[in-house]
Amino acid sequence: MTQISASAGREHAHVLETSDLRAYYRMKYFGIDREVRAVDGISMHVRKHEIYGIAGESSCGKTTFIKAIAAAIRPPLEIVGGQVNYSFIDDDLYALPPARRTAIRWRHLSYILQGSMNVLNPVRRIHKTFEDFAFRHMHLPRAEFDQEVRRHLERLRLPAEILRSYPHELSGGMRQRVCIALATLCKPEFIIADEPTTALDVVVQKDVLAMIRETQHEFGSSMIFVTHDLTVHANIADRLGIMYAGRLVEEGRTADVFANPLHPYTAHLIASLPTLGDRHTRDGLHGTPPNLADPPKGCRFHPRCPLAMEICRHENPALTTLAKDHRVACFAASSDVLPTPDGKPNRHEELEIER
Amino acid sequence: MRSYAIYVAKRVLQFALVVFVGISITFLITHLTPIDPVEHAVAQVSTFGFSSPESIELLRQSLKELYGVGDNLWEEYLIFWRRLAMLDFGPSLSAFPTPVSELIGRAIPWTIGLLTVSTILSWFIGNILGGLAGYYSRNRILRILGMIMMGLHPVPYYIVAFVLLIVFTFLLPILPSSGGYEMNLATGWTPQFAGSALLHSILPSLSLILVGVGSWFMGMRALVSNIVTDDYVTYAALAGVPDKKLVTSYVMRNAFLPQITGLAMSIGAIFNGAVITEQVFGYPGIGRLLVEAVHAADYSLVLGITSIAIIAVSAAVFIIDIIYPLIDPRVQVTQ
Amino acid sequence: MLSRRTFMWLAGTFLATRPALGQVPSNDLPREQLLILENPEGTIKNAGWFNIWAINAGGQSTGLHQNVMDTFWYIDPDHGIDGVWDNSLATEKPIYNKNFTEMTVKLRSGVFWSDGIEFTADDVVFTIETHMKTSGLRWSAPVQINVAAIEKKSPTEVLFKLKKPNSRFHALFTVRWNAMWMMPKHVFEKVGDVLKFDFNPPVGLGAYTLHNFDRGGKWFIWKKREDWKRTSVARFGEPGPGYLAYIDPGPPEKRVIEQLNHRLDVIHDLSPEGMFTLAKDSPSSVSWFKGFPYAHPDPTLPSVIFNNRLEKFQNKDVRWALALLIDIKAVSMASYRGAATISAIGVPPTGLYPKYYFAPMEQWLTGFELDTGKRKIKPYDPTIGKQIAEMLRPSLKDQIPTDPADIATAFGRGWWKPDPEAATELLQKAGFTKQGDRWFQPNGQPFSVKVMVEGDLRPVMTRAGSIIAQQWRRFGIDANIDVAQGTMLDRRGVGDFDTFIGWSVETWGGHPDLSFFLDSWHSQFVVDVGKVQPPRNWQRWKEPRLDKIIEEIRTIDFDDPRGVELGLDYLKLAAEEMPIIPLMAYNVFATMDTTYWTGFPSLATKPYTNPVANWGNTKYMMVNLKPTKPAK
Amino acid sequence: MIAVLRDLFRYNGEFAIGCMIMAIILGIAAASFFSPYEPIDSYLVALDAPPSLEYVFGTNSRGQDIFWQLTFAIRNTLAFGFIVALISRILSLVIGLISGYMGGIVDRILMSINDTFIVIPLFPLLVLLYFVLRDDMTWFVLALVMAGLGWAYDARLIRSVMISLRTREFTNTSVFSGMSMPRIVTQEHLPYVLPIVFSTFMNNMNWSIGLEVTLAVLGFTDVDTPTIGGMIFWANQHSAMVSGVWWWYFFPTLFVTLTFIGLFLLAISMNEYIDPRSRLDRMGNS
Repeated sequence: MTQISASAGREHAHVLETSDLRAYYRMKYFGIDREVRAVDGISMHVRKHEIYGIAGESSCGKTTFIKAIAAAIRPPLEIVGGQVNYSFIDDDLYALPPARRTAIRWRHLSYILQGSMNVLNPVRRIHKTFEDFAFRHMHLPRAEFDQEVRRHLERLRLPAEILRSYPHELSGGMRQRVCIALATLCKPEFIIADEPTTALDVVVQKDVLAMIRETQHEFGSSMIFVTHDLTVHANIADRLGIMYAGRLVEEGRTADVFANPLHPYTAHLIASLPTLGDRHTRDGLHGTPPNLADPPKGCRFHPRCPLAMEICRHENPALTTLAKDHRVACFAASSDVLPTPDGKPNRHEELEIER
Repeated sequence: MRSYAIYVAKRVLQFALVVFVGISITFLITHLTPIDPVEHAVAQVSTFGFSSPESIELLRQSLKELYGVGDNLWEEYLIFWRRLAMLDFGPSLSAFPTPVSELIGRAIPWTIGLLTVSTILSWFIGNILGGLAGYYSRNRILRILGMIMMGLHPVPYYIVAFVLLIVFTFLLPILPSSGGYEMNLATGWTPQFAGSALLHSILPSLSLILVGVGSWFMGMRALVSNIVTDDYVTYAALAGVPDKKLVTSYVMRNAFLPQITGLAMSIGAIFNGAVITEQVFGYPGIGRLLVEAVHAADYSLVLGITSIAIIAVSAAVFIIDIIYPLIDPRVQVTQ
Repeated sequence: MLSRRTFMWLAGTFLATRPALGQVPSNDLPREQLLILENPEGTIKNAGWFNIWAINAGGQSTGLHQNVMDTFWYIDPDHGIDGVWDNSLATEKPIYNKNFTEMTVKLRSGVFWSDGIEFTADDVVFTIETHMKTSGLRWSAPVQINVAAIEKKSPTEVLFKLKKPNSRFHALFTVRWNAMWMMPKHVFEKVGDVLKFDFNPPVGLGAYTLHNFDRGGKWFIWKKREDWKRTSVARFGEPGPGYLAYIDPGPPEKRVIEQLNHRLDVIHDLSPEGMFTLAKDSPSSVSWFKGFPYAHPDPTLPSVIFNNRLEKFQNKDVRWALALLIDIKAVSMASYRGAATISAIGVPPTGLYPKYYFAPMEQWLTGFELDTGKRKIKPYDPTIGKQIAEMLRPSLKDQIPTDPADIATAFGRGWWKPDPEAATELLQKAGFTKQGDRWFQPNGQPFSVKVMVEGDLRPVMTRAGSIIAQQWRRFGIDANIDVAQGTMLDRRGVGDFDTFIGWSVETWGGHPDLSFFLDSWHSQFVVDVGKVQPPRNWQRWKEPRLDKIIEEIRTIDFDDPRGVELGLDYLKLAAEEMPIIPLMAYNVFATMDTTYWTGFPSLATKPYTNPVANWGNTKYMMVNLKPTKPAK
Repeated sequence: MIAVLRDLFRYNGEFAIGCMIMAIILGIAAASFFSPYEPIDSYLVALDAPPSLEYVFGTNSRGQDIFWQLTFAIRNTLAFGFIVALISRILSLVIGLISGYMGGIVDRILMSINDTFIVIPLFPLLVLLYFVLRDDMTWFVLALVMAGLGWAYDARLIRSVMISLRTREFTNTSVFSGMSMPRIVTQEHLPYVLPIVFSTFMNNMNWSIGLEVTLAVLGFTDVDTPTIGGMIFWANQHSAMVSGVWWWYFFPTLFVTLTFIGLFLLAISMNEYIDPRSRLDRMGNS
């Protein structure tokens, strides 16, 4: 309970704060227990007016992390531990009654998702979707609401005709812009953007990114922006977090991370970005990301890490601040990095052995 | 609009082709039957009554002339199409000289009445329950319902009908076992007649609904549990769109659309008659007429019924093909 | 949401109509005056058609030919109210001239059509002349073949002039199930094409008129005529029921249910198991036999009918061998569960035939010897009927009669003793050989026999066929049943079968004259396999000795005692030659409910007619029925 | 393949239950080879005996032991469904593949035929064919006829899958790498289509068995070959329900229903295998 007042104290600085967030997929079939630790102890925060980027390979737990902070948890995914605090609520997101949680959505917290083709109901005209999503938050008579929607589109330089269309009648870029308009209509404090530009071609991608930047700036929202594409992050994120196997391994200002990656994994990611004129074939990492149902002991990256040491095989490095706003979890990066105090008990591993 | 016109024209052509081929196949098959309607008439005369061999031969000759059978098959085929163009199927051979259309006309209202109501009812009940069961997949009552449906829907229809018959007319005799209405009632739109017809339709329609609901239920549940994981549903749920709206406008609406095609086909198939239902419950519909016609080698009647069935089903498919692009915005009229 | 609105609307309408479901619609038919009978024709496709002279166009046994039609004479399949022969529209038996080229009929006066016009010789002349000039009517062919002219001698007398001698011409007008019915001249003379006239409402000579009917053909209701006294049946008193309903109650199990619920007074036929259920659970149900085997034996003889034109059946030793392989007790159990009346000879053991033929034949049968090629055997076992009764007695106890005479009537007398050894000898005598478990024909082909049955259109015959095939199969013959559901009639006609279970013998039942079926067995009518054989010699049996018998019957009078002697000759010839293997009578499980009506015919008390409801002869049942509850 | 089955068995309740049911059914069918009686012989045992230790499922009014009858009936019924499904799958696969690949005029002609088959009322046609073929309409001929009528829907399904596969990237890659069309179809595309074939296999078996039962009950099949529908047909012939011999209906009905449920469960679990989304959902890969 004391933590609540602590987080309330930092309310102005941080819009979102997670502490030791754990979200696992748990399945039980015929007595077989299986646990996939997709998000395993993430603590981070997002400051006001900030765009926080999250990068990582696919199946590193990015999407699960987003689900966890968006309270989009459906079995078999479960929150196993930790907290999610937003500045616009006084409590842990998961301690709220469902009705209040629903009330927050879109008003304070909105989303832009990947896959613009499928995120809009194919049999509903766009204006209906606007109505479904936002009408109840705006507290306006219908005519004024419609006015407001038009005005908003205009502000985003979108033609009002699209309101009469069905999603499939729009181009991919246009659909993504509609989603952005939809997500920003209520001027929410916080926007979660999950790979919003991934499916778009490069030119459109650039426009959409610019649009996201502008709107975020104009409405003063904060944002988490998830993509595996580091070049996008370079363009848009204020700060960048790197995820590997369900954990945050490095975090810092985007420029710092790019200029001075502290974690070998980050270094590898950045090094593998193509640069003009470079004709060397790059060394890929050998091996594949670990199976999260049965992750390696110690640092999860050690089986693939070129700098792996003995300690890496047994202990999990804590995310440690090494420079201003720059944290990393790697024993090799600095001797300041210590093992996590609670070297998680291995009870689940034991169960795994049974099968 | 132009592309839509081409689309419609193509469908019309297809419709005509299907009807033509279908009816031609049935014509051929019926005329290949080894059963001779003349022999049936002769047998009917001679089985019980007096008959001398000479007179039977004479009778056979005159019946052949009367029924006009034994002509050239090709000519019969042409005559058949010429008559069909005027919606005339010629005289029935087993109820000579009553026109086939009159016999069908008498039976078809019963079939349409019974099947329209039970088809539509089971469509709605099955789809709504199935939709809910797919959406609230963890609701205990709906899960139990799902298990019941899964157990019920593969039971052969005949068994369902037969068990209902035994339960409600034998063990607990509260419902009539056969017929379309009470004996000696005047037909017409009187409350008495309507009540009696309704009473007699309870068992047949109940059996149809029980089985129909099961298959719609299973289909819809599968559809919905797929749609629930679709991005637009997840997205709307994230956006806090109220549950009721989510179920109706997002999940159900998308799932219902493909089911409409199914409904149209089922309604078209009504004209096949519900052979077993009508057989088990002695219902005076077109399915029974068909079986009787087959037994009596009355190929004009068989052809009449199957032609109507073919036309009805293909018309249903045709109409739904034409309308579907208008009701489902996803379908583009490109092909 | 259109769908939801529609659903609510539908739900609303459904609920709104619910109160109507509970109440049974009222009906103007007082149950205590109504007799409900099963019409075995089922649902009549073309219910509004009452022109019975047109073939197949509408129903016949919907009550129409039983209670509305009338003709000169009736022969009862059983004892009859007043003897076997009844002069119905005629006042005396047919009067032939010496060489059977003319027949005079004296008509009853004071008989009226249901619309009030008197029946006279004009109606008879009109009926005959219409049939002479119109082809395709039910009786056009026999009239055109036989009648040269008809003359009205007086309003109550007509003279038929025949094209050639015919001593059995009157049979055309003598009801056994049906006969040629009289047409009302005043109705039909106004009709252009008789074949296309629906005759609705029908005008008849019987005691009932049409009251109401279902256009769907499930029920027909007939009302007793006010002037029932002006009909021929009035000689026996007033018909009991004020109304008759002939209905289609559905398959056997539904008939049982309906009678248990007292909604079906007369069941035409049932499965044996259905009959047993009623005997057990319905105390008010009665049948022809007071106890087992309940059923009424129709004067029809289900047999194994050989296709005698096929090479493998041309030797009588083969036919006899197959007969000796049949265990009739098992056939009786399998087909009727013991409720069969067996017959070893070529006429059915029904009506008065036990007296006419079975008693005289018994001694001959017991002494009958068969040469197997190695020895002579006496194949007849006179105790088989008794054995069946004894076999059933442990389970059915006092339902089984004890008096030998009663046993003989109920279960039949004797039959051929199963004798596989003699069958082996007979087959070997015919040149057949057994290799391993299987029999081969002299030509080296395996001996295969298909037994054609009609499937569920004749369930009992189907059961008999499968057990017989099984018995033959056990002996090493490749025998199987061949279900020809719906195609039986056609295949029977063209001879597309090895054997089938059916009948080519039908008799009057009450009258000993055999010409009813036997005349058609003359070899002059036999055609080759592939062409349609005229009824009823389906076995295509050609036999000069039989032709002689038939030719002599043609020359003698219907009632000549010589007829019975010739009949016995036929029976002996048929036993020796075995062209068909007679099995038993066609037992019909007619069951009557005595809740509302009493006076049904039964063998023990009143065997006055056949209770089987589709027989034209059942008009005599109506005058014997009395209500159990007085009319209000 | 074995790994897939093992995983299905482990993580998919439907598949496990379906397999168990089918194992029981197949076991009973296999028992027919040890039957002490010939299936078409009658009057071998006491009539109408209710289920007891001696006759587990009772005996019928034809003097047959219902258990042993049932073993034959299930065997024949399953074999019937299997043959229909096998032949109609081959038809729909070949027609679907050709139509989806060739496109153009071939596709249009094939699909017109296909649509005609979808539209022609099946039941009247079967009844008619029965009357044309009458005793030539043996169990096997009926299977052929039904296979000839039962391929249309699934051919359309396979065609649409083929069309979508054809436009995918790897097809082009294969084309450029010089593979021949038949090789592309069999090596690259068949793996995607086969699971659909398996799943519709089960559904098609269900369909054909259901139709066979219906036709048999109405007496429109060869009643000499014992099948589930044939058993019910004979029970009707002997008015078994009103005479209280309920076990004559009960056991055939029970086992045909179990067969349906078993096949249905296998079909839907197979569907899950085909649809990666629900599979992932179960396997829980994030």
